[in-house]
Amino acid sequence: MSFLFGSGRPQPTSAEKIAAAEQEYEMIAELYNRLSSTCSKKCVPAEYREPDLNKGESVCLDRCVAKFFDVQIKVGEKIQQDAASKMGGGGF
Amino acid sequence: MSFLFGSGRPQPTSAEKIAAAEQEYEMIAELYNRLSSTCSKKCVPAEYREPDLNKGESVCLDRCVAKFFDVQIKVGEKIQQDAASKMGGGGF
Amino acid sequence: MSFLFGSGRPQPTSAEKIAAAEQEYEMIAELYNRLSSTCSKKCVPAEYREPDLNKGESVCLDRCVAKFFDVQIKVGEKIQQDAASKMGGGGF
Amino acid sequence: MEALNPSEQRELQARMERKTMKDFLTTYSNIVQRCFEDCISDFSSKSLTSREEGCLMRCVDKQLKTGERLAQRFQEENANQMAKAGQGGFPGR
Amino acid sequence: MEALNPSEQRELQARMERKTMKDFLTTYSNIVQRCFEDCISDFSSKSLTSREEGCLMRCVDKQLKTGERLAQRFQEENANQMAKAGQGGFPGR
Amino acid sequence: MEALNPSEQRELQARMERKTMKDFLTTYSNIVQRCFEDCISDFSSKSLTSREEGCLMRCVDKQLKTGERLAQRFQEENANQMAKAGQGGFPGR
Repeated sequence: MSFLFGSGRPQPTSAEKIAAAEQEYEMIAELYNRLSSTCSKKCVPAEYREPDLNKGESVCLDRCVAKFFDVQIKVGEKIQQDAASKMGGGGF
Repeated sequence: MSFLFGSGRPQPTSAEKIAAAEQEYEMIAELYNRLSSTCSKKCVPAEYREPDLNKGESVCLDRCVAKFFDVQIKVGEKIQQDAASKMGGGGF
Repeated sequence: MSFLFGSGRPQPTSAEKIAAAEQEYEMIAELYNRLSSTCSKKCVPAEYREPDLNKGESVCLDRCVAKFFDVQIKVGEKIQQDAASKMGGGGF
Repeated sequence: MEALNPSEQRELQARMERKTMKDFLTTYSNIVQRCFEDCISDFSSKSLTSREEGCLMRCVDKQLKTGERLAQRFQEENANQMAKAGQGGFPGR
Repeated sequence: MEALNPSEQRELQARMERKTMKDFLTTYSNIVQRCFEDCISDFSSKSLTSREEGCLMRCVDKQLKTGERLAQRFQEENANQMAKAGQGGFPGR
Repeated sequence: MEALNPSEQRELQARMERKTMKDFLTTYSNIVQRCFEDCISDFSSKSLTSREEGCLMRCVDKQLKTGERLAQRFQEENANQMAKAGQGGFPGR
């Protein structure tokens, strides 16, 4: 977001750079944790007749991951659009 | 809780004062997060026929917030009473 | 895990020792929190006809704690075995 | 609580900003998770069906509006409690 | 684990106190949330009905007693495990 | 993002290691909780029945395999997104 501050902005300190990298990691970890709990609930039923994932469960997990990324992106786009139309348009 | 320490207590350090303010914020954030997830589950059903909150959902959310604060206070009072009667009374 | 580093390893710093003790505490707190939410859901039904735990609920809680520790240990052993067989055996 | 001096306020401010950023990300993740759970149930293909996509957009709208309404009521109620606490005392504080 | 010297123990103590405070708040919030979910379901008015209030008080009592019982059993089991670990070894440590 | 110099990388590395340890513990706790919830329902005795123990072992296996599969697909999808973001732009970043 450096465009918000223009070129006169001082260099980020070490602490700021590390915090930014950490936050990047946390965003990805958060995404993975949510996806993981949601997809395992959607695709792996609570009966455990066999220790292996069967074909149906495996394919369901693969598709669930793809869909979760899709949803995450679509929701992000929608939230940004809504925020932009609120700031620019002045309502109605 | 300064009465616990009497007037001879040294001034709190900067770190202590900031930690106290942070904790105040965290308590309120925690309250909001719990209320938010509980009330949205109670009042907003999982079908999405329309993008807007209808009248019934809106009113339900308003009342849910009021009730959640009420419950939070009543539970707090009850826990304090129980703790006080345990300390003072000695039970049997 | 000091065997991984051999005897030439320098003494741990204060910060490292405190972090290790803190992590020990966090592991136990995490175990308690999980057990607590799981056992209270399994043993205490959502109707509150009386303020006291009845005999059945009390006994259920006791057994649930014992079983949760058991499960925690069994799962830990299984994960370690699986990890060991993967590292050592080379599959099949 | 003791008043903070300017440098303490700046430090608090900086910490709050990091928390606000984190709170925003949590809100975003909550909406993603809730709307995924409520709208997505067809795993016969890896692309979203148009039915799912419609549900998703309405869900996001509704969750955002729910959040706004809850935040507004919350602030009002919290201000009320603070005012009462000035006179009486708020349990848990 | 290496033994801590007195100044390290003080630092650990201070951190533990903050955690204990946080744990207490989490317990309190858990009870509020669980009892709200289990007892409150009438949103035809913004005040608690007497039925809800009765349910709430019994729920708080029961959750507190549940917590006490769990904590006691937990400590006993944990002490048992520690004792065994001294001889045998506790997986996950 | 700005590049990190070697000492900044070491600091980041150290923090990541602590997080990785914490993430591992969370994964372990998630498996314990999920498999307990799904497999244990008989509280007529304090020892695990053989039926429960069988369920538990299969559940752990299945959850581990689920985690491996999810992690693999996640990395692939994430790499895809990163590649696209290089050209177009990834919302939320």
